[in-house]
Amino acid sequence: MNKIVEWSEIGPLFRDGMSILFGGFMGVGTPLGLVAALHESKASRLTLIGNDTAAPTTGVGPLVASGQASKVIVSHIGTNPMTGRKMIAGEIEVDLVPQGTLIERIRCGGSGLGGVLTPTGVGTVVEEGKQKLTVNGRDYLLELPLRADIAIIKAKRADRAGNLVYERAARNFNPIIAMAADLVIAEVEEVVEIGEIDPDMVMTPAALVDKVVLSKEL
Amino acid sequence: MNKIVEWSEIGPLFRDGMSILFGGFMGVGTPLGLVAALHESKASRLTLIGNDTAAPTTGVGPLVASGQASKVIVSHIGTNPMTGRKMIAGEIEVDLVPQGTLIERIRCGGSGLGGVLTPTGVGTVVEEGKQKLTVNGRDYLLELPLRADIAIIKAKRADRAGNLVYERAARNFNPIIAMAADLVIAEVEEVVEIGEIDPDMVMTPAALVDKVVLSKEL
Amino acid sequence: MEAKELIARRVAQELKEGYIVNLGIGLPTMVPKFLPTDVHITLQSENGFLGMGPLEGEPQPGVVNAGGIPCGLLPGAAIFDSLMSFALIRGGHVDLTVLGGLQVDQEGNLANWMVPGKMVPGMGGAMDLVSGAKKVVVAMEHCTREGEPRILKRCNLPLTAKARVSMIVTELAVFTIDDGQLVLQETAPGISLEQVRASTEADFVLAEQFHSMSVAA
Amino acid sequence: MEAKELIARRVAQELKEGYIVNLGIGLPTMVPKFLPTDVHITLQSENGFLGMGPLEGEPQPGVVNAGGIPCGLLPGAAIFDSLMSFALIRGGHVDLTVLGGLQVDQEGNLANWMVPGKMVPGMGGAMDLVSGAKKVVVAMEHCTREGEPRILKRCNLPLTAKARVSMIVTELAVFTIDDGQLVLQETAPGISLEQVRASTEADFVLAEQFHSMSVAA
Repeated sequence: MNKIVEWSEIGPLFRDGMSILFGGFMGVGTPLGLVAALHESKASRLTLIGNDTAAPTTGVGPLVASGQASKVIVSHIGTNPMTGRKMIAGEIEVDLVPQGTLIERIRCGGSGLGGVLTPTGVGTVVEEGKQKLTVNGRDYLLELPLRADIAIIKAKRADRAGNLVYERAARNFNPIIAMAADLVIAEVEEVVEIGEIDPDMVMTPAALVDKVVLSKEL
Repeated sequence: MNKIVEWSEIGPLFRDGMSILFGGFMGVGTPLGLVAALHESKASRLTLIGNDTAAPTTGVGPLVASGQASKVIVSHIGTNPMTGRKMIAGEIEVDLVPQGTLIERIRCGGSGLGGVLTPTGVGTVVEEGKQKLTVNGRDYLLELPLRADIAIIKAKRADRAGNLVYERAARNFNPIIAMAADLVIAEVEEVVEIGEIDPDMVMTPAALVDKVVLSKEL
Repeated sequence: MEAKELIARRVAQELKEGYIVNLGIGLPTMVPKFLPTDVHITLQSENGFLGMGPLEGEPQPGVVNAGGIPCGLLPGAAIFDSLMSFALIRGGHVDLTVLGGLQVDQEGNLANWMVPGKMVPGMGGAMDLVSGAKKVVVAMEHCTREGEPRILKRCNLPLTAKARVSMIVTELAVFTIDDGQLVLQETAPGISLEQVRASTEADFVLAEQFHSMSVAA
Repeated sequence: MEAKELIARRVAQELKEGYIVNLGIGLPTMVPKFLPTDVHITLQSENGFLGMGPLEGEPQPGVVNAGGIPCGLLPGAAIFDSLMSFALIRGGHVDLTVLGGLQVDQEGNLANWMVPGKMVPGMGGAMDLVSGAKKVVVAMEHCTREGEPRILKRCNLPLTAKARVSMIVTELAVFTIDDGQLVLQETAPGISLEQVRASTEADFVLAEQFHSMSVAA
């Protein structure tokens, strides 16, 4: 099975109102070609789920700037003043989630788990509206699963089957979001033949990846 | 920091009444040298936590046969008739846990999580004595963390700092148990210098590993 | 045709192009042999990999199936730890699992992991597989060696999972469980509806498209 | 000595051989510079690796710190995903974290992630770090730019975590929080107990071994 597709097949996958899980941390490990394709698709009322909104022109920043994102579920918006301004103006909904909780919630969504108990956020505003449980004398918050319609991933290398390898700290959220979306699209710098990636070195198994697209030179 | 130690340093680490997390699946990925060292140490009243009790002479089987294990927390004992016989004779306590739940509980123990909600076991004897929660209309069992005093790990390769690389399906429980014990000992087939393992290829970071010992030719 | 082969051949028809499949031990492992050549599936092994194939040549270190027996890795295989293995299984990333059964009942409950006082091997990964796979196919002989029905109104052995079985394939018949109702889809070649009724304790209805099982010899 | 350098030098004394350390942005990143040469620590970066070092030569693809700024990887470094990164943090595998603070109170509560109506950057990884690291050191200037105390009876800004701060290091003093009580351990060179009292709202007691901060020039 060959999962490599052309860029022309990507745009039509995006529709208004979709939720999108994105990889990356301050834009590093974010698939910029796929972000550009989302931008060009003009899909609106998007919910973006990932670590941060980077800066106005990096990471998913352009989708905040364009107004296509009506909601973001992230751990941090401080490096993108546009997100803050739009939030104050009521133009974007911002759901702030501690980073470790965010990645656990995404993992739950992709792993068939109904939730996870974390000590993070106990005694803070994060606990508002959440069930609190005490286990062995310590308080924990019950944090619930997160999934999305589409996950957009950046990897260094893919084989034609869709096995992925990441490079350095560009790995971050990518392998986890690959588990938690109905459609998983990976943008890669390099495509190799099936069998060229040692099975021990695969970081995201092909079974999780639906489509692979080769990065344009940017 | 050099974490490579001699076999003579291993035996004295084991004491009566300890809990031991072990890697391996049907003995594949179980550190047989460390099992032998446990056997020679004559440490008794051990609680062994891992996937299965393998067969009488493989995996942790020898510790069941010797009577050193007074309790096992595993997903499967069917391939080791000794475990079943001792269980029926009241000589060993057997706590059977679904495999996916077992690995999640160990992960919780090593990740600061207070528990996890799994659908596995709902409507079966596994739910006895457990809290059941309903999330989005589906029932889940709250499964609690597991930790141990010592984790014994088998890896293919270590650098002197303790970064580990596993080989093929011998990986299984090993990277997860490395997170959930107060003392982590890895038995490896090969030791390389610090810097020889590409950082992207490290499967268990040195920060989790306390001692590394080189497998004897068996 | 021998019962086991018949069952395996019929189960093979449920495997579609691109499926991720986990096969239990015993009879289920015979299934891939009967796949049409134009259907490509990926076998997941719960000890931690995707892309299991038959052993070719010498056993390779660490390349073993969930029974600890040497096997092969196909090109494009991927290895991972037990955490990922069960995240895949429980998270619905396995399209279909085929397992043996001791009993199945008309509500889709399955019992296949213990017989109190007799056999307590442990559930291994079976409970997770049955809870998590998108489609659960039970492949088993229709009756016990003593001739007692295995397809019951209500399982009396401890359950593996509740209401998760999608299909039952035996040497006599194929049933599905749809909306909590047991539906007879097919009878095996030469088997009458009456023979199935006589060997089945459960209540069932006939499928609209009820027909005879079609398996190549 | 400038306030920030004094603070960084004093915090450096808390880092012991073999420690796994996570440093917040700003002042905390100055700390490693002041480590004695016989103390080796490993820096964890929450975007997914252990073994962060200074940038040497050209930036390498993907080798960036949690602020997205190119950095170095030391020999023996290990890369992982965000799940592992926060499992390490929350699971107590980070021996010590150094963070800046807006306010700390005498119960060990920390507020450092938002000022309602003014600054809502998000908590990023701070809540997990403060909840999970074995030792939490807050490194901050003793008072706000307006001269208001930051060490309070009770934080009035939204908390980052409850009762998790182990130590506070400022340009005036070092406090510990022991059994829910704020304890003054040291005053900075040339700083009197009265000066500390005047700049601190919180109630505190003197340590038995109360002494003057010792930092090399």
